[in-house]
Amino acid sequence: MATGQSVTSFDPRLVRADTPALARIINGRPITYLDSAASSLPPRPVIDAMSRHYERQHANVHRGVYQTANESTQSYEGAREAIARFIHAPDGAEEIVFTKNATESFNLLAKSWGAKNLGVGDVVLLSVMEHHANIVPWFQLRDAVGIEVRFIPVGDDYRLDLSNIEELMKGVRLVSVTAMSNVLGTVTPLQELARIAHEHGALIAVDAAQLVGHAPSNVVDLDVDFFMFSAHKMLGPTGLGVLWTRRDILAEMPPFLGGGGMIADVSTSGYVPAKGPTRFEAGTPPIAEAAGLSAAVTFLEGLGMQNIAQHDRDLTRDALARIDDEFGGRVRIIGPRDTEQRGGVISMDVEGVHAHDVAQVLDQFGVCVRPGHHCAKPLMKRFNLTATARASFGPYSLVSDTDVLIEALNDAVKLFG
Amino acid sequence: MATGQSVTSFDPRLVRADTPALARIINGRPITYLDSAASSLPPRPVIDAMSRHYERQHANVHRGVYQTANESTQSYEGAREAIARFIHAPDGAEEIVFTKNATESFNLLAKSWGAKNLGVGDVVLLSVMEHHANIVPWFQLRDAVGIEVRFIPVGDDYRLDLSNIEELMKGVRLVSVTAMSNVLGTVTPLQELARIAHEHGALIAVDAAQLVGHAPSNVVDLDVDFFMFSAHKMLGPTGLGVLWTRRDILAEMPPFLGGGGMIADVSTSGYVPAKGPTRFEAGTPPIAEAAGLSAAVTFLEGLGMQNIAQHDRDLTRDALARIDDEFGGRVRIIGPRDTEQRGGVISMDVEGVHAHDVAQVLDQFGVCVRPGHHCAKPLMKRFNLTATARASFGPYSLVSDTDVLIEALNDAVKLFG
Amino acid sequence: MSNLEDLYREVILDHYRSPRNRGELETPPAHRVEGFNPLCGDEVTAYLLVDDGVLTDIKMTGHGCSISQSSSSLMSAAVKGKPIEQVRALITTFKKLMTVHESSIESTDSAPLQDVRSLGELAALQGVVKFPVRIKCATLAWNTLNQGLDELDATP
Amino acid sequence: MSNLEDLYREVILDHYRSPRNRGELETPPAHRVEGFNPLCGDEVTAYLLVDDGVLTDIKMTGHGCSISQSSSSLMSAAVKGKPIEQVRALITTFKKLMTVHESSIESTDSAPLQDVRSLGELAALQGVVKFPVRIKCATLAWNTLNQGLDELDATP
Ligand SMILES: Cc1ncc(COP(=O)(O)O)c(C=O)c1O
Ligand SMILES: Cc1ncc(COP(=O)(O)O)c(C=O)c1O
Repeated sequence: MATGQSVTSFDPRLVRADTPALARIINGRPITYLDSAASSLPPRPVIDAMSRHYERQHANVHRGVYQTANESTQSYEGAREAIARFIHAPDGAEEIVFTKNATESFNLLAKSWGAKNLGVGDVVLLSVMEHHANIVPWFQLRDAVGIEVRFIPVGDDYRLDLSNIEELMKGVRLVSVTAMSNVLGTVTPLQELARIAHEHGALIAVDAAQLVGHAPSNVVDLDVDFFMFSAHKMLGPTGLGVLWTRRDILAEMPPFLGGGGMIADVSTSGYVPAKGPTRFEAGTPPIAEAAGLSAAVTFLEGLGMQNIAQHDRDLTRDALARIDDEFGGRVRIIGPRDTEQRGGVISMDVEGVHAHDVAQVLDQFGVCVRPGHHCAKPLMKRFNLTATARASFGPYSLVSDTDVLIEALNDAVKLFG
Repeated sequence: MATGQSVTSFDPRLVRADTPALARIINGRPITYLDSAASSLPPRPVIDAMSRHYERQHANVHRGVYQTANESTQSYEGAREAIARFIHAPDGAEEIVFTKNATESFNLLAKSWGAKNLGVGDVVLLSVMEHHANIVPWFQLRDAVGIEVRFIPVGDDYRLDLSNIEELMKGVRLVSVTAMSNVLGTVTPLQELARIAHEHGALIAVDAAQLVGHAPSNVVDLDVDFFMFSAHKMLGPTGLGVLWTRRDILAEMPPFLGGGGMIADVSTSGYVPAKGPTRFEAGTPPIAEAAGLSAAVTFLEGLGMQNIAQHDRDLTRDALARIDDEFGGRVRIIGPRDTEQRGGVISMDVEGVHAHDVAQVLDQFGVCVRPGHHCAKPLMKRFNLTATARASFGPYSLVSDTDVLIEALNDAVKLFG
Repeated sequence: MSNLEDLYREVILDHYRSPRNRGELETPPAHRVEGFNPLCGDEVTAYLLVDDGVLTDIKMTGHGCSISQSSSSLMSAAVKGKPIEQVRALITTFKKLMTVHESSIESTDSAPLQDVRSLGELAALQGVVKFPVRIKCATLAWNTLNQGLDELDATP
Repeated sequence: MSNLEDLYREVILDHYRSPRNRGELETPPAHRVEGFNPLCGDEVTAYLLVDDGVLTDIKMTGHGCSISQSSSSLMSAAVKGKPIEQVRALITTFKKLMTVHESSIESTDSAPLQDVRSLGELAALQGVVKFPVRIKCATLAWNTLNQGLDELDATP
């Protein structure tokens, strides 16, 4: 049996062998998991890291003196270091805040940094292709303090339309955009956006949820100011998210949730918040999950993020071409057709067949695709859609997954004639 | 090997056999885990439920049509039902909100219900024995909207001093108190407090973090309005907390965190929140953790919460008497001496030996106790302490754990002469 | 693939491709009511014309999956021209059908099956219960109709 | 239990039980500086009297574990009456000792050991490095002193 640690050069079949959930049989056929954009399937070393935590050393972190409390604390703080290394945080672990998911990271950004620094007349610039996680917290902030929320339009080529960006930048204090659309697969020009933001004296926040598991992430090269993502989309567990920001910005951010662990002092008349990332980590953190995330980072590093990105590109190029060949216009791809600046997410609109029905038929073949608005309703509206059927790849995906997808799509198209 | 499911009548040795972390050897001796008040050790069925989730059916919940997405959704929603049953929520799963920990539950209470319903002149009444999780969010609300935060004093008997309660209740809109102090072990008179609160037109919120894993919880019998706790203190995983409130209260609570999953609609001009518990569950929830919590509930139900409570009482009575016999006044118990209305938490102040040194010496014997302020600084101040060394029991604790505790305490006392 | 054929019966696909009573009615005199399934985005709008205790006309618009839209079409055909009392009874029967456990459909002598027989073409939707996530799709139009009738009851 | 004896050497227990230079100095002329370890609640306050580049007097108060309080006492004894320059050098040496990896303490010919020898009684604290969570306890007084000297430097 292959184990994660042993995968040194990238081979998706080895990753597959290490991913227990892919051994599942659905409706008499091996599962064809094409929903990694919603959540990835953790490999054996990630699952084992968490079991091992509970089996050998579980204890609450911080303040403990006994051995397993130290081990748990070291494991938890070690995950912070692993993530800092993974995204190349310039000042290391001191810049990594653990949250429960990318969504909480955005709420933390909006309700701590945003509420302190933004007010009436200030603009936060999003894009029409954002996930609700990067939209709703800003509307909440608007309703609380009166900021304006503005959107970069998306062109017919399914890419950001920056033709009017100078106009759009008026009054903007923060640009907050996705690194990659979870619906279109579009990769956004982050370096360009960072340059524009900084030229206008604004900061830039990045929704890296779809990026971190699929391509190298380097916050210094990108020159961005905030970077948010979830563990469960990078082969890690549920229940854990990350916010990275520069140490100097973090130091000035007021507390978010209040409770144990985030304080320096509490009396019956008030409290003094702690310094550093723990200021934002109230209560018992996701300890076992952090052990899982460390293992996921090690696993991904072993595969090589460049290799994973290339693998995604290869699979996507192949799938786009074959869907076209097979179905002509009947299966419309909602997303860019070239594979440069594009990830392994394929949204489909099947003529005459609603996305739910597509997904239902595909399920009969053990094919897992996600129907719906993918938490991106403004984007769906932009293209006059209510739902797409979305297939997305992971490092364990193979061309044979696309074979089954196409076989099953054929059945759906036939059934609805 | 005993498995959790097979434990039908309560035997702590069987629980122990089912708890892998208790097989650990520390400094050459079997671990003596006396820190369940900080976090409990999950039994085999809980660990396995989470591994199984990742190994067989992991997928994101909701909106999925394919089989494993359905299974994951059913597992997640099933956990809601298990918790509703466990605490006797009158309207079932519709009243259960999943958070990341008890601390987030308190923040949700303060920042959703509190921010909507409370303002200048309104009083939230806490007690001096509260955990920071039930203090800091209220100070944050005070700083945001101008409420007053008031404290019920704690008497020299380590119990709530209700002699002046009528005076204290003036202007109170919410009483928010712990069911059991994580420092003193004191169990508070919740039914009486609920009656007093309701007589004064106030609601009552309960910090049940130390209760749920140790005694039966029935929100109807207690007649309370909010009930908050964490999975990791009831043999469940980290990364998951609960807020229960009555369906009619929940229906009127505004959203807390914003993002995917908590909306009915989003456009470029605003959003409409969803109805029901999901309104408060933004982003991908702790899916595997919910599977673990379900297993923990089943396990605890198999043991019988009354049996666990009796076991705690027996161990506590024995330990208190033996610590007295052995050390006389040199080891002072910070907490009630009788075992009625008292849980299995034993805070110690060892004359001439700081709590950190006590814990350090105990670690050499494999004994895990927690030194410090236990996130209850106002309480420590009340008793002129900066730290105690706290031993606490779980359903896997045995009288032999107390034997080792006393042996190790003897060494600490001797070393510091 | 037998399961799938249970779900997508020919009648359902037919109503999905060629929905009956599709369109709008002038309001007033008709009453308009909207239903929405936030999880999948399916929408149904019903226009109800009630005269002297009878649902004399009904039109439906909306979009969504084959189940929600065929159910909307099948419903409109089943209730059009019926006294409100009968319409209410049909709603109850249909919703009961949708909560019935699979096993009791397959046995032959159960009470629910009696109800199914009385449903005519609507019975084609009974395969939906084998796909629990799709039940919400099938009941959307019915809940919307029910709400519309409640609203009409509430207005003098 | 050999480990534990490394940590709780007799010198440490002695300084813990009978702390040297305990008390306060009048401010001014003395400078007062407070140190605090939020994780464990340990506190140290130093009163520094500097005259013509020499730390002519020092008093300490505070509370906490045996390590933080003995370190405070040992430090006060070691720096009292020394030129500021030497005090700074000692702070540096001590903090280096506290970051040294265990293995290099055990080898006999390493540079850090040279430093340890120069520390005198202070060397008793070297066992702390084997207990990484306690290092913060041992360095609290030193960081506080360092901060106090910085503050004195900054005031004209
Ligand atoms: C009484 C009490 N309330 C609240 C909490 C907070 O729980 P958590 O850290 O899981 O949010 C704890 C545990 O630390 C506790 O003991
Ligand atoms: C682009 C993007 N942003 C944010 C999120 C939110 O992540 P989470 O649900 O883990 O908070 C997702 C995933 O759902 C996503 O695809």
